[in-house]
Amino acid sequence: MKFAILVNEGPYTHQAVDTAYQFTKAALEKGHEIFRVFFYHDGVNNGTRLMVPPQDDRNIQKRWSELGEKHKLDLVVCIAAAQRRGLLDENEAKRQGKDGNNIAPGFRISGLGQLIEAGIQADRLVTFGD
Amino acid sequence: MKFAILVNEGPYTHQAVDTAYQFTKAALEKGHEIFRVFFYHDGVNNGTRLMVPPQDDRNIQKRWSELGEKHKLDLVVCIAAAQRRGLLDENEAKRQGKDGNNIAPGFRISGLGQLIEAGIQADRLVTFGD
Amino acid sequence: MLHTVNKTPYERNSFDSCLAHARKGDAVLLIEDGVYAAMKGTAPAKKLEQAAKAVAIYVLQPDVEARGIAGRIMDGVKLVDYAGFVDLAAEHPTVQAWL
Amino acid sequence: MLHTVNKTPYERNSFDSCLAHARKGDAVLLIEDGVYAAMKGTAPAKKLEQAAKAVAIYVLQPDVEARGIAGRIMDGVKLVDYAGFVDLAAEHPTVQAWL
Amino acid sequence: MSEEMEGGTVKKFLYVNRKAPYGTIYALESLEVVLIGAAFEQDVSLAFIDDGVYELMKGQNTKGIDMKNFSPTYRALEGYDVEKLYVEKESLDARGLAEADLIVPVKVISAREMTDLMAESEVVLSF
Amino acid sequence: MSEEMEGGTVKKFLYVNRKAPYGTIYALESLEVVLIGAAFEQDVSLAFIDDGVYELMKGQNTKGIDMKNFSPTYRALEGYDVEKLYVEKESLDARGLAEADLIVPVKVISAREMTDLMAESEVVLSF
Repeated sequence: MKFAILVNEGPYTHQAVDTAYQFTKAALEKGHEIFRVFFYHDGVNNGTRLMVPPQDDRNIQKRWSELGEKHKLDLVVCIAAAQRRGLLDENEAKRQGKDGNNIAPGFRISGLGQLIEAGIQADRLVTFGD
Repeated sequence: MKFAILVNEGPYTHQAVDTAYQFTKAALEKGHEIFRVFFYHDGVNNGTRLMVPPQDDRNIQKRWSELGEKHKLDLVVCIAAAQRRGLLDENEAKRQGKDGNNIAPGFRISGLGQLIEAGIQADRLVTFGD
Repeated sequence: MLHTVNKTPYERNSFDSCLAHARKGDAVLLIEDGVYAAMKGTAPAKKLEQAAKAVAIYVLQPDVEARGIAGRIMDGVKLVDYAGFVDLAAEHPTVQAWL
Repeated sequence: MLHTVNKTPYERNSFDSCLAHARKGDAVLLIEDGVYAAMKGTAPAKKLEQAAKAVAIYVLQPDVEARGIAGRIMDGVKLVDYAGFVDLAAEHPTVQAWL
Repeated sequence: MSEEMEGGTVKKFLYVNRKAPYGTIYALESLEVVLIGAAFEQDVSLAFIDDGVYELMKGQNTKGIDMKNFSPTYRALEGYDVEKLYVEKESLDARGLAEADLIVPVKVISAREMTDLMAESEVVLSF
Repeated sequence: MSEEMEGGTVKKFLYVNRKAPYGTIYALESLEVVLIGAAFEQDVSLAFIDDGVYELMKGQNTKGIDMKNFSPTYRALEGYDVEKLYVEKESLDARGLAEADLIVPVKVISAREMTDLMAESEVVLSF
């Protein structure tokens, strides 16, 4: 079955992110397809490569990036939500005249249409938020 | 009177940040002193210079930076909360082996002791959160 | 003590918990989504009416106006702006945010 | 439909709102802080007992264990792990998160 | 699902609004999804329950909080062919509100009808 | 306040815990403030009300959610001279909990006593 995942909250602050990750991992292990993971609202902050959690804690960004690489996941960060909150890739940084970017490997920035498309294409959309 | 301000939430997502700003501004206009504004939890994300809000919207980071410059405010971002969430200054980025930083002008990163000190030194600590 | 509440009494329990812990002479200031609690003719307004016998109730006017409920605030509740919020915080020895 | 609730019934109204909108044949899965609602002998558990006549109630076991309430879950509620959560989502045509 | 079918798929989308405006950004960012989603020509409904009914209040004036008043956008939805707005009666009643307080024409329905609307939807978006 | 007085100021700090652990990070990050704050030799009390009482539950096992179990840290507070932990009886009762369910010795007090404790505090930290 084809799942789409919507992540609405930021890393560490809300368990929503952890549950979304565990759900995604479990779905893959059961042989399901993950059509896309879409990061919206504060969820965009999952995609910053600048996070440095304590050494005895999980690294939420790395965990997504690694799961993404292993399973060729489409990890999409909403561009409008990301701009507001300061999550940029190289292109966006250039376009906005910013002197740096912070997106992590395996994430890409795109529009809200990607969320609607995920809702249409996937058999199930599962939302994790506050 | 000496006020200390505690901001617990991130920009745009929660109005807490806006109310904290309006309170701080009003206190300064009334001639009060702001001992410190301390950014904790997702509040650390107020201090990223990478945010690009829509043109018809307020720029929350700029607003803090400008108020800070005008009134010589001590805008302190909690280091532990910031590391988890990916808010770094140049020193921290170097120390952690990260290839970039995102802190905005006028903000500084420091420890939780700065919050306790604010509680001791200020006449009032006012908290804004979710 | 000045108490602040910033969520609706329908969504969260912070409004009820605040009222349960406010003492004679305290002030309660409703801000952000908390202001809906002071709307005339609602169940939370009845609770506020009860509380107002011992506690002073305020609402933040900019938040009231933003939400389209100006003119529908119950009697006995005082409207303040951000400067008034600062005054309240200065007048009371401590401020407790009900988060 | 599969409904998920992730907040305690004391803090928020999402639990009550979910139960008010669950239909015969639906499933409700309590996750994260939502699992406390299924603790034996509490008021929310009574509501769940009532709802369980028409709706299947599940709790996420890893969240139950994290919160130290394993062994205190009311009868009639099924424990599932993340794989079980995936199965529930697959079995029901839609999933609604009560945020 | 075949590629051919996917091209023309029309699903029943339901946006569930349960949160007051301004205190958090969810109501605004939900509306942004609705606007973008309108281009996809799906069967779209909006549900307003619990504090979500506050989003539709007439007379919002956000000057004092320095935020954008997005309530007029609900009136613009019709131009995007988003015309099915459902408001739960029980939620209005509990908050001392009536249909006349709302900025747009809506269909006021009971909690039971709202339950059916949810059950008939194929994609539920809640923020 | 004179410089001299500032140096030796001892204030009554109250940390108010109203949120369940793990679902959000507030309980954990509040505890981090308490630990750092202990070095400042202030008069510190911790209040657990509403869902905050869940933070102290015995038998927490976070292996399945891959998060750190920070409940043992409440037991370590004594070593930091943080010894005044107050739990509200009404909050325990409403959740079907008793003092025996908690991981540390606490003082169980009524809502009225909690109100007095809050009123007597000089700095209230709530997250």
